[in-house]
Amino acid sequence: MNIKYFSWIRESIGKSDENLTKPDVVVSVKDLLDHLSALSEQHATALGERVFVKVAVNQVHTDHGAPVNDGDEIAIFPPVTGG
Amino acid sequence: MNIKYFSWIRESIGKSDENLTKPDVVVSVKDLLDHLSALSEQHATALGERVFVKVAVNQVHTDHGAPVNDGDEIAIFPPVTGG
Amino acid sequence: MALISVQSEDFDINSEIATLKGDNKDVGAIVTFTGTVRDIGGTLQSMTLEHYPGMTEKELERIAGVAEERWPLLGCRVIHRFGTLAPGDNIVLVIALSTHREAAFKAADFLMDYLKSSAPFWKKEQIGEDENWVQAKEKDETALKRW
Amino acid sequence: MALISVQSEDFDINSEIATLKGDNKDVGAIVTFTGTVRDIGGTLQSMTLEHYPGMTEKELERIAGVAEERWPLLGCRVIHRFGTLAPGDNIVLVIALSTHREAAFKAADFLMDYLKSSAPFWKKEQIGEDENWVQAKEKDETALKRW
Repeated sequence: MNIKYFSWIRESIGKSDENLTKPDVVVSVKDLLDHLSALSEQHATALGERVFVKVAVNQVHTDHGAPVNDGDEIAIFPPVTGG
Repeated sequence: MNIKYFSWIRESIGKSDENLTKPDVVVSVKDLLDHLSALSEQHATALGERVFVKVAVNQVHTDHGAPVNDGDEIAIFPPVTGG
Repeated sequence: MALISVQSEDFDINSEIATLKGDNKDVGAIVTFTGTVRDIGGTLQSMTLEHYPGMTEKELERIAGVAEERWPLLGCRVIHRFGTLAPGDNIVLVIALSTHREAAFKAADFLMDYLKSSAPFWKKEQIGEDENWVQAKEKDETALKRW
Repeated sequence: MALISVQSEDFDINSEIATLKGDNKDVGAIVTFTGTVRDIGGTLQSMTLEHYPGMTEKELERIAGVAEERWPLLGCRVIHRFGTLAPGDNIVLVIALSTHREAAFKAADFLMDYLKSSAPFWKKEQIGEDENWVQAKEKDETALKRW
Protein backbone atom coordinates (compact mmCIF):
# COMPACT_ATOMS: atom_id res chain seq x y z
CA MET A 1 0.00 0.00 0.00
CA ASN A 2 1.03 3.58 -0.69
CA ILE A 3 0.78 5.93 2.30
CA LYS A 4 0.65 9.69 1.72
CA TYR A 5 1.09 12.31 4.42
CA PHE A 6 -0.01 15.95 4.35
CA SER A 7 0.41 19.19 6.29
CA TRP A 8 2.01 18.94 9.74
CA ILE A 9 1.71 15.17 9.76
CA ARG A 10 3.92 15.12 6.65
CA GLU A 11 6.40 17.53 8.25
CA SER A 12 6.43 15.66 11.54
CA ILE A 13 7.07 12.28 9.90
CA GLY A 14 9.58 13.91 7.54
CA LYS A 15 8.35 12.41 4.30
CA SER A 16 5.40 12.88 2.01
CA ASP A 17 4.81 9.24 1.25
CA GLU A 18 6.04 5.72 1.82
CA ASN A 19 5.28 2.26 0.46
CA LEU A 20 4.40 -0.61 2.74
CA THR A 21 3.39 -4.23 2.36
CA LYS A 22 0.28 -4.61 4.46
CA PRO A 23 1.01 -6.82 7.52
CA ASP A 24 -1.62 -9.52 8.09
CA VAL A 25 -2.61 -8.04 11.45
CA VAL A 26 -3.57 -4.75 9.79
CA VAL A 27 -7.24 -5.00 8.89
CA SER A 28 -8.65 -1.54 9.63
CA VAL A 29 -7.44 2.05 9.35
CA LYS A 30 -6.95 1.99 13.12
CA ASP A 31 -4.71 -1.08 12.84
CA LEU A 32 -2.67 0.68 10.19
CA LEU A 33 -2.28 3.82 12.35
CA ASP A 34 -1.11 1.60 15.24
CA HIS A 35 1.35 -0.18 12.96
CA LEU A 36 2.73 3.12 11.55
CA SER A 37 3.03 4.63 15.04
CA ALA A 38 5.45 1.81 15.95
CA LEU A 39 7.76 2.56 12.98
CA SER A 40 9.56 5.57 14.50
CA GLU A 41 9.35 8.24 17.16
CA GLN A 42 8.34 10.75 14.47
CA HIS A 43 5.48 8.51 13.35
CA ALA A 44 4.38 8.06 16.97
CA THR A 45 4.34 11.81 17.57
CA ALA A 46 2.59 12.68 14.31
CA LEU A 47 -0.12 10.06 14.76
CA GLY A 48 -0.45 10.27 18.54
CA GLU A 49 -3.56 12.39 18.89
CA ARG A 50 -5.96 10.26 16.88
CA VAL A 51 -8.77 12.85 16.97
CA PHE A 52 -6.55 15.03 14.73
CA VAL A 53 -5.71 12.19 12.35
CA LYS A 54 -8.00 12.02 9.31
CA VAL A 55 -7.74 9.30 6.71
CA ALA A 56 -8.79 8.86 3.09
CA VAL A 57 -8.69 5.44 1.44
CA ASN A 58 -8.39 5.60 -2.33
CA GLN A 59 -9.11 9.34 -2.17
CA VAL A 60 -12.36 8.98 -0.20
CA HIS A 61 -12.73 10.15 3.42
CA THR A 62 -13.15 7.20 5.77
CA ASP A 63 -13.36 6.64 9.52
CA HIS A 64 -10.79 4.70 11.53
CA GLY A 65 -12.92 1.57 11.50
CA ALA A 66 -12.85 1.23 7.71
CA PRO A 67 -11.00 -1.75 6.17
CA VAL A 68 -7.70 -1.34 4.33
CA ASN A 69 -6.28 -3.59 1.63
CA ASP A 70 -2.89 -4.03 0.04
CA GLY A 71 -2.81 -1.86 -3.07
CA ASP A 72 -4.89 0.88 -1.43
CA GLU A 73 -3.80 4.50 -1.60
CA ILE A 74 -4.02 5.67 2.00
CA ALA A 75 -3.75 9.37 2.82
CA ILE A 76 -3.19 10.55 6.39
CA PHE A 77 -3.68 14.21 7.27
CA PRO A 78 -4.92 16.66 9.91
CA PRO A 79 -8.40 18.23 9.69
CA VAL A 80 -8.63 20.25 6.48
CA THR A 81 -8.42 24.07 6.53
CA GLY A 82 -9.09 25.22 2.98
CA GLY A 83 -11.79 27.56 1.75
CA MET B 1 -50.94 67.36 -0.14
CA ASN B 2 -49.12 65.91 -3.12
CA ILE B 3 -50.34 62.49 -4.23
CA LYS B 4 -48.07 60.33 -6.40
CA TYR B 5 -49.18 57.19 -8.25
CA PHE B 6 -46.99 54.37 -9.54
CA SER B 7 -47.20 51.29 -11.76
CA TRP B 8 -50.69 50.11 -12.78
CA ILE B 9 -52.35 52.42 -10.26
CA ARG B 10 -50.74 55.34 -12.11
CA GLU B 11 -51.85 53.95 -15.48
CA SER B 12 -55.36 53.21 -14.26
CA ILE B 13 -55.86 56.70 -12.79
CA GLY B 14 -54.22 58.20 -15.86
CA LYS B 15 -51.81 60.57 -14.10
CA SER B 16 -48.63 60.26 -12.12
CA ASP B 17 -49.50 62.81 -9.47
CA GLU B 18 -52.07 65.35 -8.31
CA ASN B 19 -52.28 68.07 -5.69
CA LEU B 20 -55.10 68.15 -3.18
CA THR B 21 -56.09 70.27 -0.21
CA LYS B 22 -56.76 67.82 2.57
CA PRO B 23 -60.50 67.75 3.41
CA ASP B 24 -61.21 67.92 7.18
CA VAL B 25 -62.84 64.48 7.18
CA VAL B 26 -59.60 62.91 5.91
CA VAL B 27 -57.59 61.90 8.97
CA SER B 28 -56.03 58.56 8.04
CA VAL B 29 -54.59 56.95 4.91
CA LYS B 30 -57.80 54.95 4.68
CA ASP B 31 -59.89 58.15 4.73
CA LEU B 32 -57.73 59.54 1.93
CA LEU B 33 -58.15 56.40 -0.18
CA ASP B 34 -61.94 56.62 0.33
CA HIS B 35 -61.89 60.28 -0.67
CA LEU B 36 -59.76 59.64 -3.77
CA SER B 37 -61.97 56.70 -4.81
CA ALA B 38 -64.93 59.10 -5.03
CA LEU B 39 -63.10 61.47 -7.43
CA SER B 40 -63.62 59.42 -10.61
CA GLU B 41 -64.41 56.00 -11.95
CA GLN B 42 -60.72 55.53 -12.74
CA HIS B 43 -59.75 56.31 -9.16
CA ALA B 44 -62.44 53.94 -7.88
CA THR B 45 -61.14 51.10 -10.08
CA ALA B 46 -57.47 51.71 -9.31
CA LEU B 47 -58.01 51.87 -5.55
CA GLY B 48 -60.80 49.31 -5.29
CA GLU B 49 -58.90 46.29 -4.07
CA ARG B 50 -57.36 47.74 -0.94
CA VAL B 51 -55.13 44.73 -0.26
CA PHE B 52 -53.19 45.69 -3.41
CA VAL B 53 -52.94 49.35 -2.47
CA LYS B 54 -49.72 50.23 -0.64
CA VAL B 55 -49.00 53.68 0.71
CA ALA B 56 -45.91 55.66 1.67
CA VAL B 57 -46.23 58.92 3.59
CA ASN B 58 -43.26 61.23 3.15
CA GLN B 59 -41.36 58.36 1.49
CA VAL B 60 -41.86 55.91 4.36
CA HIS B 61 -44.06 52.78 4.06
CA THR B 62 -47.16 53.10 6.26
CA ASP B 63 -50.33 51.11 6.87
CA HIS B 64 -53.81 52.35 6.05
CA GLY B 65 -54.42 53.42 9.66
CA ALA B 66 -51.58 55.96 9.67
CA PRO B 67 -52.46 59.67 9.93
CA VAL B 68 -52.07 62.05 6.97
CA ASN B 69 -51.49 65.80 7.10
CA ASP B 70 -51.74 68.62 4.61
CA GLY B 71 -48.28 69.11 3.14
CA ASP B 72 -47.51 65.38 3.21
CA GLU B 73 -46.11 63.63 0.15
CA ILE B 74 -48.37 60.61 -0.25
CA ALA B 75 -47.40 57.82 -2.66
CA ILE B 76 -49.91 55.17 -3.68
CA PHE B 77 -48.74 52.05 -5.47
CA PRO B 78 -49.22 48.29 -5.86
CA PRO B 79 -46.97 45.77 -4.04
CA VAL B 80 -43.39 46.30 -5.19
CA THR B 81 -41.73 43.87 -7.64
CA GLY B 82 -38.10 44.96 -7.90
CA GLY B 83 -34.99 42.92 -7.20
CA MET C 1 -21.72 53.07 5.44
CA ALA C 2 -23.30 51.20 2.57
CA LEU C 3 -22.96 52.51 -0.97
CA ILE C 4 -26.32 52.79 -2.73
CA SER C 5 -26.96 53.51 -6.42
CA VAL C 6 -30.16 53.68 -8.42
CA GLN C 7 -29.14 53.96 -12.04
CA SER C 8 -30.05 53.07 -15.60
CA GLU C 9 -26.49 51.99 -16.54
CA ASP C 10 -25.14 48.49 -16.10
CA PHE C 11 -22.68 47.63 -13.31
CA ASP C 12 -19.37 45.77 -13.15
CA ILE C 13 -18.96 43.23 -10.33
CA ASN C 14 -15.14 43.09 -10.43
CA SER C 15 -14.71 46.83 -10.07
CA GLU C 16 -17.41 47.11 -7.39
CA ILE C 17 -15.65 44.43 -5.32
CA ALA C 18 -12.29 46.13 -5.82
CA THR C 19 -13.68 49.48 -4.64
CA LEU C 20 -15.29 47.97 -1.54
CA LYS C 21 -12.30 45.86 -0.60
CA GLY C 22 -9.54 48.41 -1.26
CA ASP C 23 -6.55 47.21 0.71
CA ASN C 24 -8.57 46.13 3.73
CA LYS C 25 -6.80 42.95 4.89
CA ASP C 26 -9.52 42.10 7.42
CA VAL C 27 -11.78 40.99 4.57
CA GLY C 28 -12.01 37.21 4.26
CA ALA C 29 -15.42 36.71 2.66
CA ILE C 30 -17.17 38.45 -0.24
CA VAL C 31 -20.69 37.47 -1.27
CA THR C 32 -22.37 38.95 -4.34
CA PHE C 33 -25.91 38.53 -5.57
CA THR C 34 -26.81 39.51 -9.13
CA GLY C 35 -30.42 39.49 -10.31
CA THR C 36 -30.96 39.26 -14.06
CA VAL C 37 -33.92 39.55 -16.44
CA ARG C 38 -35.39 36.08 -17.02
CA ASP C 39 -37.16 35.00 -20.16
CA ILE C 40 -38.12 31.43 -19.44
CA GLY C 41 -40.70 31.14 -22.20
CA GLY C 42 -38.44 32.82 -24.75
CA THR C 43 -41.13 35.43 -25.55
CA LEU C 44 -40.02 38.43 -23.51
CA GLN C 45 -38.96 41.42 -25.58
CA SER C 46 -38.02 43.75 -22.77
CA MET C 47 -38.72 44.65 -19.17
CA THR C 48 -39.22 48.16 -17.87
CA LEU C 49 -38.48 49.05 -14.27
CA GLU C 50 -40.31 52.01 -12.80
CA HIS C 51 -39.28 53.36 -9.42
CA TYR C 52 -40.01 56.14 -6.94
CA PRO C 53 -37.07 58.56 -7.12
CA GLY C 54 -36.17 59.87 -3.69
CA MET C 55 -37.87 57.12 -1.73
CA THR C 56 -35.94 54.37 -3.55
CA GLU C 57 -32.53 55.60 -2.39
CA LYS C 58 -33.85 56.22 1.13
CA GLU C 59 -35.37 52.76 1.37
CA LEU C 60 -32.23 51.01 0.07
CA GLU C 61 -30.13 52.97 2.56
CA ARG C 62 -32.48 52.01 5.37
CA ILE C 63 -32.32 48.30 4.49
CA ALA C 64 -28.53 48.40 4.16
CA GLY C 65 -28.32 50.18 7.52
CA VAL C 66 -30.28 47.37 9.16
CA ALA C 67 -27.93 44.77 7.62
CA GLU C 68 -24.89 46.72 8.85
CA GLU C 69 -26.32 46.79 12.36
CA ARG C 70 -27.09 43.07 12.39
CA TRP C 71 -23.85 41.72 10.91
CA PRO C 72 -20.22 42.85 11.21
CA LEU C 73 -19.80 43.99 7.62
CA LEU C 74 -16.62 45.50 6.17
CA GLY C 75 -18.44 46.75 3.08
CA CYS C 76 -21.91 46.76 1.63
CA ARG C 77 -23.07 47.78 -1.86
CA VAL C 78 -26.51 47.91 -3.45
CA ILE C 79 -27.06 48.87 -7.10
CA HIS C 80 -30.52 48.71 -8.63
CA ARG C 81 -31.19 49.59 -12.25
CA PHE C 82 -34.31 51.21 -13.68
CA GLY C 83 -35.54 51.82 -17.22
CA THR C 84 -35.90 49.35 -20.08
CA LEU C 85 -33.82 46.17 -19.94
CA ALA C 86 -33.41 43.21 -22.29
CA PRO C 87 -33.61 39.49 -21.39
CA GLY C 88 -30.38 38.47 -19.67
CA ASP C 89 -29.55 42.02 -18.54
CA ASN C 90 -28.48 42.73 -14.98
CA ILE C 91 -31.14 44.25 -12.69
CA VAL C 92 -29.68 44.36 -9.21
CA LEU C 93 -26.36 43.82 -7.45
CA VAL C 94 -25.84 43.30 -3.74
CA ILE C 95 -22.36 42.81 -2.25
CA ALA C 96 -21.48 42.08 1.39
CA LEU C 97 -17.91 41.89 2.72
CA SER C 98 -16.99 40.50 6.11
CA THR C 99 -14.21 38.73 7.96
CA HIS C 100 -16.11 35.44 7.95
CA ARG C 101 -18.43 33.83 5.44
CA GLU C 102 -21.51 33.49 7.64
CA ALA C 103 -22.04 37.25 8.06
CA ALA C 104 -21.43 37.93 4.36
CA PHE C 105 -23.90 35.24 3.22
CA LYS C 106 -26.58 36.24 5.71
CA ALA C 107 -26.32 39.97 5.03
CA ALA C 108 -26.56 39.50 1.24
CA ASP C 109 -29.50 37.10 1.58
CA PHE C 110 -31.27 39.46 4.03
CA LEU C 111 -30.67 42.49 1.77
CA MET C 112 -32.27 40.73 -1.18
CA ASP C 113 -35.30 39.56 0.82
CA TYR C 114 -35.94 43.07 2.14
CA LEU C 115 -35.20 44.80 -1.13
CA LYS C 116 -37.71 42.50 -2.90
CA SER C 117 -40.51 43.42 -0.55
CA SER C 118 -39.83 47.06 0.28
CA ALA C 119 -37.77 48.86 -2.37
CA PRO C 120 -40.26 50.83 -4.52
CA PHE C 121 -39.66 49.26 -7.93
CA TRP C 122 -42.26 47.87 -10.33
CA LYS C 123 -41.54 45.64 -13.30
CA LYS C 124 -43.50 45.67 -16.53
CA GLU C 125 -42.94 42.96 -19.12
CA GLN C 126 -43.26 43.56 -22.85
CA ILE C 127 -44.34 40.33 -24.59
CA GLY C 128 -45.32 40.70 -28.23
CA GLU C 129 -48.03 43.38 -28.36
CA ASP C 130 -48.81 42.97 -24.65
CA GLU C 131 -47.52 44.81 -21.65
CA ASN C 132 -48.02 43.23 -18.24
CA TRP C 133 -47.14 44.45 -14.79
CA VAL C 134 -45.38 41.69 -12.88
CA GLN C 135 -47.41 40.49 -9.90
CA ALA C 136 -45.87 40.50 -6.44
CA LYS C 137 -45.24 37.07 -5.00
CA GLU C 138 -46.62 36.08 -1.65
CA LYS C 139 -43.44 34.12 -0.98
CA ASP C 140 -41.49 37.39 -1.03
CA GLU C 141 -43.52 38.47 2.00
CA THR C 142 -43.13 35.13 3.79
CA ALA C 143 -39.38 35.18 3.09
CA LEU C 144 -39.12 38.08 5.56
CA LYS C 145 -40.20 35.87 8.42
CA ARG C 146 -36.80 34.18 8.30
CA TRP C 147 -35.08 37.29 9.68
CA MET D 1 -22.28 19.53 -14.55
CA ALA D 2 -20.24 21.73 -12.25
CA LEU D 3 -16.94 23.17 -13.42
CA ILE D 4 -14.12 22.49 -10.96
CA SER D 5 -10.60 23.94 -11.00
CA VAL D 6 -7.69 23.54 -8.62
CA GLN D 7 -5.07 26.01 -9.73
CA SER D 8 -2.28 28.31 -8.60
CA GLU D 9 -3.42 31.23 -10.83
CA ASP D 10 -5.91 33.86 -9.77
CA PHE D 11 -9.47 33.89 -11.11
CA ASP D 12 -11.73 36.54 -12.64
CA ILE D 13 -15.31 36.69 -11.34
CA ASN D 14 -16.78 38.61 -14.30
CA SER D 15 -15.49 36.18 -16.88
CA GLU D 16 -16.45 33.13 -14.81
CA ILE D 17 -20.04 34.43 -14.52
CA ALA D 18 -20.13 35.20 -18.26
CA THR D 19 -18.97 31.66 -19.11
CA LEU D 20 -21.54 30.03 -16.82
CA LYS D 21 -24.43 32.22 -17.91
CA GLY D 22 -23.76 32.23 -21.65
CA ASP D 23 -27.06 33.23 -23.26
CA ASN D 24 -29.21 31.18 -20.89
CA LYS D 25 -32.26 33.36 -20.35
CA ASP D 26 -33.64 31.12 -17.58
CA VAL D 27 -31.01 32.51 -15.20
CA GLY D 28 -32.42 35.05 -12.76
CA ALA D 29 -30.08 34.76 -9.79
CA ILE D 30 -26.29 34.55 -9.55
CA VAL D 31 -24.57 34.17 -6.18
CA THR D 32 -20.79 34.29 -5.83
CA PHE D 33 -18.63 33.66 -2.80
CA THR D 34 -14.99 34.73 -2.79
CA GLY D 35 -12.68 33.78 0.04
CA THR D 36 -9.58 35.94 0.51
CA VAL D 37 -6.39 35.80 2.60
CA ARG D 38 -6.99 37.72 5.86
CA ASP D 39 -4.28 39.50 7.78
CA ILE D 40 -6.18 40.93 10.75
CA GLY D 41 -3.12 41.58 12.88
CA GLY D 42 -1.16 43.07 9.98
CA THR D 43 1.71 40.63 10.53
CA LEU D 44 1.05 37.94 7.91
CA GLN D 45 3.69 37.74 5.20
CA SER D 46 2.16 34.98 3.15
CA MET D 47 -0.02 31.91 3.27
CA THR D 48 0.77 28.61 1.61
CA LEU D 49 -1.98 26.21 0.61
CA GLU D 50 -1.07 22.54 0.32
CA HIS D 51 -3.56 20.12 -1.20
CA TYR D 52 -3.97 16.47 -2.20
CA PRO D 53 -3.82 16.38 -6.01
CA GLY D 54 -6.28 13.86 -7.39
CA MET D 55 -8.47 13.70 -4.33
CA THR D 56 -9.05 17.48 -4.26
CA GLU D 57 -10.69 17.58 -7.69
CA LYS D 58 -12.71 14.43 -6.89
CA GLU D 59 -13.92 15.84 -3.58
CA LEU D 60 -14.91 19.21 -5.08
CA GLU D 61 -16.79 17.41 -7.86
CA ARG D 62 -18.57 15.25 -5.30
CA ILE D 63 -19.67 18.27 -3.23
CA ALA D 64 -20.80 20.18 -6.32
CA GLY D 65 -22.74 17.09 -7.44
CA VAL D 66 -24.61 17.01 -4.14
CA ALA D 67 -25.48 20.72 -4.51
CA GLU D 68 -26.73 20.13 -8.05
CA GLU D 69 -28.95 17.30 -6.85
CA ARG D 70 -30.40 19.34 -3.98
CA TRP D 71 -31.10 22.62 -5.81
CA PRO D 72 -32.21 23.39 -9.38
CA LEU D 73 -28.97 25.00 -10.52
CA LEU D 74 -28.33 26.38 -14.01
CA GLY D 75 -24.59 26.59 -13.41
CA CYS D 76 -22.09 25.84 -10.70
CA ARG D 77 -18.39 26.74 -10.52
CA VAL D 78 -15.74 26.01 -7.90
CA ILE D 79 -12.17 27.32 -8.16
CA HIS D 80 -9.69 26.73 -5.34
CA ARG D 81 -6.15 28.03 -5.46
CA PHE D 82 -3.04 26.38 -4.01
CA GLY D 83 0.54 27.55 -3.50
CA THR D 84 1.80 30.71 -1.83
CA LEU D 85 -0.58 33.65 -1.58
CA ALA D 86 -0.23 37.19 -0.20
CA PRO D 87 -2.61 38.97 2.22
CA GLY D 88 -5.70 40.10 0.33
CA ASP D 89 -5.27 37.50 -2.42
CA ASN D 90 -8.19 35.39 -3.60
CA ILE D 91 -8.28 31.80 -2.31
CA VAL D 92 -11.57 30.31 -3.42
CA LEU D 93 -14.50 31.13 -5.69
CA VAL D 94 -17.91 29.48 -5.67
CA ILE D 95 -20.66 30.53 -8.09
CA ALA D 96 -24.23 29.22 -8.24
CA LEU D 97 -26.76 30.19 -10.92
CA SER D 98 -30.46 29.49 -10.69
CA THR D 99 -33.82 30.80 -11.79
CA HIS D 100 -34.62 32.06 -8.30
CA ARG D 101 -32.49 33.54 -5.56
CA GLU D 102 -33.21 31.01 -2.83
CA ALA D 103 -31.61 28.08 -4.66
CA ALA D 104 -28.56 30.15 -5.67
CA PHE D 105 -27.94 31.43 -2.13
CA LYS D 106 -28.45 28.04 -0.50
CA ALA D 107 -26.26 26.16 -2.97
CA ALA D 108 -23.35 28.62 -2.64
CA ASP D 109 -23.62 28.61 1.17
CA PHE D 110 -23.79 24.79 1.23
CA LEU D 111 -20.83 24.44 -1.14
CA MET D 112 -18.66 26.63 1.10
CA ASP D 113 -19.64 24.77 4.28
CA TYR D 114 -18.83 21.41 2.71
CA LEU D 115 -15.69 22.58 0.98
CA LYS D 116 -14.39 23.99 4.29
CA SER D 117 -14.76 20.67 6.05
CA SER D 118 -14.00 18.11 3.37
CA ALA D 119 -11.83 19.50 0.55
CA PRO D 120 -8.24 18.35 1.26
CA PHE D 121 -6.49 21.71 1.62
CA TRP D 122 -4.22 22.85 4.46
CA LYS D 123 -3.16 26.42 5.14
CA LYS D 124 0.18 27.43 6.56
CA GLU D 125 0.78 31.02 7.66
CA GLN D 126 4.16 32.72 7.41
CA ILE D 127 4.45 35.36 10.16
CA GLY D 128 7.92 36.86 10.59
CA GLU D 129 10.30 33.94 11.12
CA ASP D 130 7.46 31.60 12.14
CA GLU D 131 5.41 29.20 10.11
CA ASN D 132 2.14 27.94 11.58
CA TRP D 133 -0.37 25.48 10.24
CA VAL D 134 -3.85 26.94 10.59
CA GLN D 135 -5.99 24.98 13.03
CA ALA D 136 -9.35 23.60 11.91
CA LYS D 137 -12.35 25.27 13.52
CA GLU D 138 -14.95 23.25 15.33
CA LYS D 139 -17.61 25.60 13.99
CA ASP D 140 -16.80 24.39 10.47
CA GLU D 141 -17.94 20.95 11.53
CA THR D 142 -21.06 22.21 13.30
CA ALA D 143 -21.93 24.35 10.24
CA LEU D 144 -22.64 21.10 8.38
CA LYS D 145 -25.55 20.30 10.67
CA ARG D 146 -27.54 23.06 8.96
CA TRP D 147 -27.87 21.02 5.77
